[in-house]
Amino acid sequence: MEMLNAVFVAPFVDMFTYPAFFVEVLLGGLTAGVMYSLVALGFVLIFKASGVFNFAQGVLALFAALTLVGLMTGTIPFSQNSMSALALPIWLAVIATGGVMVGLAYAIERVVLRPLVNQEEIIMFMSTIGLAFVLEGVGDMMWGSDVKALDVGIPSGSFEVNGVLVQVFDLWAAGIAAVMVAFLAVFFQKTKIGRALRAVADDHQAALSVGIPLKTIWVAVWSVAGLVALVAGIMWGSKSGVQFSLSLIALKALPVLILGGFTSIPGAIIGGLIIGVGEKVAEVYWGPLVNGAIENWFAYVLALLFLMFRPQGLFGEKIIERI
Amino acid sequence: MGGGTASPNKQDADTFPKLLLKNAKSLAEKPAIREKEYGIWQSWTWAEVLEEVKCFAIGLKKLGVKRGQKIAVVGDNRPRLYWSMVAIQSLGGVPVPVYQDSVVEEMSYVLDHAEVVGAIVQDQEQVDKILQIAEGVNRIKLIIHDEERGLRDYKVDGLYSFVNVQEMGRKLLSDKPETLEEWHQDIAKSKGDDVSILLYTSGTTGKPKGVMLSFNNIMISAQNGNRFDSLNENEEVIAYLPMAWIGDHIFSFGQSYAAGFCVSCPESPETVLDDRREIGPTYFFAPPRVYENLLTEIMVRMEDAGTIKKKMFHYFLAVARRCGERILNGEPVGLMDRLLYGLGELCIYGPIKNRMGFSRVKVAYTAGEAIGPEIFSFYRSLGVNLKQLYGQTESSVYITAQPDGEISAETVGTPVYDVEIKIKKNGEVQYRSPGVFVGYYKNDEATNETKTKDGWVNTGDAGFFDANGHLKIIDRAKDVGQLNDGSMFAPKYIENKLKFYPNVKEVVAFGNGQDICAVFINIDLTSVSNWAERNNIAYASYQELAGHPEVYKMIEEHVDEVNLSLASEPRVSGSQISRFLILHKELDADDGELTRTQKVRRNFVGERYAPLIEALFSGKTSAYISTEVTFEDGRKGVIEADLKIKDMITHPPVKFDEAAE
Amino acid sequence: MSAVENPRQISGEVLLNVEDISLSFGGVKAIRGVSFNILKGEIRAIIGPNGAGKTSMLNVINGFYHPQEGKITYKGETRSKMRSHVAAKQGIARTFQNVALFKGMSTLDNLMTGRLLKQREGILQQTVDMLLHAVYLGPAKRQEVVERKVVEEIIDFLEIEAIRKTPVGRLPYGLQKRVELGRAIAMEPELLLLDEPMAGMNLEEKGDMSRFIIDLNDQYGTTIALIEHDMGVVMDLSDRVVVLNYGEKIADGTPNEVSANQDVIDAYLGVS
Amino acid sequence: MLYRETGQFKTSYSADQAIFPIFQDRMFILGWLIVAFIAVPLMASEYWFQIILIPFLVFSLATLGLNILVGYCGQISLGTGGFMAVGAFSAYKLATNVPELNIIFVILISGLITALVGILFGLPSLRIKGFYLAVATLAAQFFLIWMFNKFGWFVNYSPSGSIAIPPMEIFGVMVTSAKADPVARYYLALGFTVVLALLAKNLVRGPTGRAWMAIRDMDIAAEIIGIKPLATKLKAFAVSSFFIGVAGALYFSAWSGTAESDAFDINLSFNILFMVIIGGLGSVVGSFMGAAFIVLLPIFLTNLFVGELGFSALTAKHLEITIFGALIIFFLAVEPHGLARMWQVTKEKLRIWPFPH
Repeated sequence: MEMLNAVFVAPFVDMFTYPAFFVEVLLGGLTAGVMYSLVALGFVLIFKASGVFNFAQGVLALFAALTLVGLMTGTIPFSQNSMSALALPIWLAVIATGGVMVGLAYAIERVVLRPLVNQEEIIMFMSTIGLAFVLEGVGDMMWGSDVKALDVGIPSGSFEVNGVLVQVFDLWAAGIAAVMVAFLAVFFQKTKIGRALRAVADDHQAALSVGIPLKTIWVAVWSVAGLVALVAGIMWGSKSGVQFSLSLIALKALPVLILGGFTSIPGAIIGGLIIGVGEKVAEVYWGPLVNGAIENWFAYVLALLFLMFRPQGLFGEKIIERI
Repeated sequence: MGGGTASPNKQDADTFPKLLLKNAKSLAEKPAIREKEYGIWQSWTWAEVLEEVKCFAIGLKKLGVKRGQKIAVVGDNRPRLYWSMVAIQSLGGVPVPVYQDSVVEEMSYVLDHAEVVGAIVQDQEQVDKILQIAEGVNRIKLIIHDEERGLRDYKVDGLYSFVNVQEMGRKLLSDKPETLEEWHQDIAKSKGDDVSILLYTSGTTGKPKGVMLSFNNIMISAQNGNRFDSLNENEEVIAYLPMAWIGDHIFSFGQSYAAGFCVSCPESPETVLDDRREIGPTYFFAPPRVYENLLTEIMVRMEDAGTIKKKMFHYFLAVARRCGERILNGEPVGLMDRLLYGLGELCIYGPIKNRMGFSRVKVAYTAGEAIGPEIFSFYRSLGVNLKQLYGQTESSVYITAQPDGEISAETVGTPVYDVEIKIKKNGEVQYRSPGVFVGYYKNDEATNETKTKDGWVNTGDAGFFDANGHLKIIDRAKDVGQLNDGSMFAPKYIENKLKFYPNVKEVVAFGNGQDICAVFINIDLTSVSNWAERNNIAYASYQELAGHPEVYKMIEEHVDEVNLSLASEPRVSGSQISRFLILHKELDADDGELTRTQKVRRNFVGERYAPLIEALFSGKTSAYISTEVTFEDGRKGVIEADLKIKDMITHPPVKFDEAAE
Repeated sequence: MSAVENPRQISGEVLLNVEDISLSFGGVKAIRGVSFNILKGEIRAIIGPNGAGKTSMLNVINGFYHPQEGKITYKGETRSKMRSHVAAKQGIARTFQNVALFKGMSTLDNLMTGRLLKQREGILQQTVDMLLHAVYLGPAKRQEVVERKVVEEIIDFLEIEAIRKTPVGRLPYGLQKRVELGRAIAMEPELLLLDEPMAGMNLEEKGDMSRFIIDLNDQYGTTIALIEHDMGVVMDLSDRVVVLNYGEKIADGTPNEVSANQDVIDAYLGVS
Repeated sequence: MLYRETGQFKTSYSADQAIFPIFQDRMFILGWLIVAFIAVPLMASEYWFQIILIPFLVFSLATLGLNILVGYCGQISLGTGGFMAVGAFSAYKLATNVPELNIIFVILISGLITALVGILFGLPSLRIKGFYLAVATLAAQFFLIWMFNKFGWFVNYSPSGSIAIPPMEIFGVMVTSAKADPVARYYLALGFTVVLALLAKNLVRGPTGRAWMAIRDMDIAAEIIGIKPLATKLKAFAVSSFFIGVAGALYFSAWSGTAESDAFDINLSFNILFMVIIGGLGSVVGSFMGAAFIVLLPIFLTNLFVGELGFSALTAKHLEITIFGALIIFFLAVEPHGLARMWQVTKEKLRIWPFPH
């Protein structure tokens, strides 16, 4: 009885008794959700276009953030953090980092994807884990592995709307994410390469017949994914500093994908938010019942339960098995 | 002349059925025969074989098989078919093995001529043939098949499966035990001099002749053969040559029964190589072309090997060529070479022999045709004790064979135990031996031609003894002729010299009563196409490849070399090849151009390609020919071609001192 | 003495009966109210232009697709849907249009998988068997040998001794088809569904395959339903033919009847 | 070349289906066993046992377990660490709460418990495949670890949250805890590894293995020929988890002696997965090769960078990670089927030597 009450009654009572707090929790969750969404977005892009399940997406974000910080502070690569005179202004650093990410996309296509083309998907998946290791190692060696503050001038601080404390940063995060998505939408609808990418997603042969080599397509999509990662890196980095933990949100993105479906961009966004909110709320209201820290697994279990009922995700198409 | 002392068949068991009874006691638990079936080597001990044969024989008897009756045996090498032969013999009948791949007409002639009353066959394919024949030859009342496959719905009276017949036998045995005694009496009735088997020789000319061989013929030859190579009950033999061929009957039947060693039957013709590798025979027999093909295969496969491997391979082959044969013959060899050879054995010879299934070979024989010296010494240098023997159906194989340590590619060795040989003035070889056949079935005329009153047999081969008493065969006596300038013309001799080149498959030489010697050449598709690949020569068909100028060039070189070697031999230096052409199609048994044992039917080819021959001798530079051919599936068709003819420059005979002769 | 081939006896007994089956994916109707039956011991051909719904029909019969309407009666018992491994247990085996072998395994192992449905049922037995196999002793070992014997007879029947231990991935297409047939036979089915058994084969291979199918049918009395495009083959092999077109049945009868049928001719001219 | 198979023919199926039908292979295995059981204990030093040999055995076993699931049955799992934890903690609870229970049974029962947990988390595999399933296993990974460090019961409420194996004996020989002779602990691990490896070999070449591989190669076709998907997959989960559980128990009892839940985090899962991939999916011997490779590589690299080249430990670590990742990519590109395939190819070459085909 005691138990039942604690699980099924008390939490909801709390919610209604302190709505402001509840809303804040929700907002916190949404912000986290945005982060997840951004990473998940990268996944979806690559998975759609190349069927590769890119485990390294999180590390891409980390790498981007590290590079950005490095450039802004004028760190000399591979020098155990000795500084040089030239520290790039933010805008330049961002662009430069963007360039780096594109270059990286090239390198990846050449070194990882091309040799592995037509391999079973698990092999591809494993290779991206390898990639994650490489990026992490290289990133740390170039820019040092210590936790770094990242400030790209996103205003912090907070204000109160009838008793609810709102973080300015969170609004910005949401805003930027929105812009990001809008940008992608345009990219896919309007640009030639964007349409090609959609084509590939549906059917490789088709894309090839459009006359765009798979190579180019992959480079393109990995570049885009890289840029998305950069944005994610900036957001996450300036919120909680640039550090290895960043790459672990890659894992969090998995349940997001399951909710949203591997091939749906809106799915990635919604899924991210659901997970973000879900785990925060769960943590705050139910966590204490089981000594807390259920954030670690809540997302996965949620996804797992969800899978049992809708294997193809919220927005994924139903799979018809042929033989 | 003739080694060892005479050893007539003294032993009590003078027929195979008797021998079987004996082996079933003395070697009861030793494996007698194996067959790879259902993925493993199903084995039967001598005792078990006796059981199988007994039931089958008694079943046969119930079905009315009587003393003196002939029963055909048709199919691949299968235990049950071997058993059938003994079973038939046990009832006093005479088994008549027939080549399983012969077409209906051929088979029908044999079955009719041999007056067979029944046939024991492998499968549906053969049953269909026999049924077809039976419509014409209505003597045939009984057909027994080994494999059930596809025959269940044949509603034919007189058609039984091997198993059914054994069932009948088994039943009879349990119902009336005395039948066993009767059977033993049947066996006892037969004597060593009775005809044990009727083998049809696919004669190079005319219709096949039925050679009657007695139990003594086969047995004593087999015993002598075993004695000659000291074979015992522990040998391993793989039976893959046609059962209708005397060779197989001696090696995988006669000698097996005589020595008591185990014979293994391959799973299917395609798997022979693998099966041989698994069994690892200790006693192996094959006609030259098998060794040729193997060698070609080895070389072709090595072509694709990595450079290092190739280098090793060729280096060690060189070593083997240098000292391999001498080591095998037990002659003195330098320590360094011995070490190198040992190393070679470890990394090349051993593995190759292993792949070819020769690792355990004690004695390997080649016969039936001359073998290329290179090929011959290749195997010997690897440590395979390959030897030559000379024999024929009429002699139950053994006439001469090479004793260990007295090996040469050119000769066929010294007379085997109990064999006497003399050379007639016209150079024809004559022999007398316990293996000498009883006679040709229903053909006394032919018998008297070949066999004299006092038992000497004309081989029909021309030959002579060399300095150290080894027989050397040049050619068929009747084929040896003269060019118009009187110089001797031994076509086979020339042909063989050419055939020793892997690129050449078949050769037919003409010249008797002509001014010059000229030849047809068949290229060997496997090795020539490989050669073409390496020299990136494109071609669409056999015909196109055969006609290719580059190919002509290559062959021309071979011919020239042959002419050189001919020039160095007094007997034949006059008959060097002056002109040749490359045939546009492979000579084929289905077209009657080859015998079932793949020997050229010289005269037939002569008639079939008359226009070409005419062109060869009339000095034309090309000739048109159109020939009818039979395809795999039996359909007939016509192929036409315009063949180039090449002229050769002959070499002056090499002077040398007569003293050597 | 002379050969008298006796015609095969087909009992009138109905082995399988499909009644106005309809199947659709999303909006697409693959099969529209098709009915026909298969008699015990006969060779039944299902023909029709591409996209006529032939393969879908087989998929329905062996429970891989679940039709929205209609019912299937197999061995007297009627069902709307069942899982395909259950169908297999009840004696329905099949081969696939584009070979569906287990690429990672040898010919022998592929055939052995066909024997798996002979294993004992029930969690307990299964666990026990698994442990026995792990120690590879006693009954487990004997069972392996028994199954191996069965499979070896099939290998012999299909004349694939030479490729017994070759990984199927390395085999030419024609042989793969043969191995797949072998795997189906290993299930000792009562009803064997063959989806274009001779697609992409040369004359000789087709000849062999036809021989196997016939022998299979009259040696083991296996009932066979096959989809085939080669009309010659269909005419030679089948006792009765059902013709589908755009998911509907347009004809049903003996080869001769069907080939005379105007709709059939039109349908074929339509596509070719 | 070394393989001389002429004359090796089989007259019975039991001979043909023997675990090592080729004579030379039998000799080869025998050789290894002699080395492992006799030579090594005579020669190896304490360092070797603790840093290389025992972990190698433990990880080989875990790899073998995971390989059964991923390599043979084609079900991706990222939860290995979690399952090893189950093994380790079960062993701890058993050893501390039922002291009279012999260590061998402690380990076996730990394996069984893990098997049950494995089945539980395997249930979703009926409906979900591929990466979706990977996530399910991730759930296992995180949930289990969380559970072990959140609930004091599992660690007998030790404040440090870490567990330590009590000294235990087999036939009066102490085989666990720091007090035990490394050789004894080595034999404990070796014994389990060898026996289980043989069992695994028998399983995968038998009906069970065939069913797994059928599911792996083409699950639809597999079901259509009568293989029950769920039962088959669950068997794989159970067996796999049992092996991993035993490995976990050995990790704790025979190797580290003490442990805390974080030792079994997601990185361990990935490490084991790498061992499988690099060793070779679907290969028993490969599992050993993979484990050896991944156990030795870091040691080698550290010695190289820190020892020889004198890099800072940190840089060395980063370099190590990088090289590690690069190697994985390299392997996947060059030989996706890992060391085992390489070995197999060499073996084939040796069999047909000197011919290339």
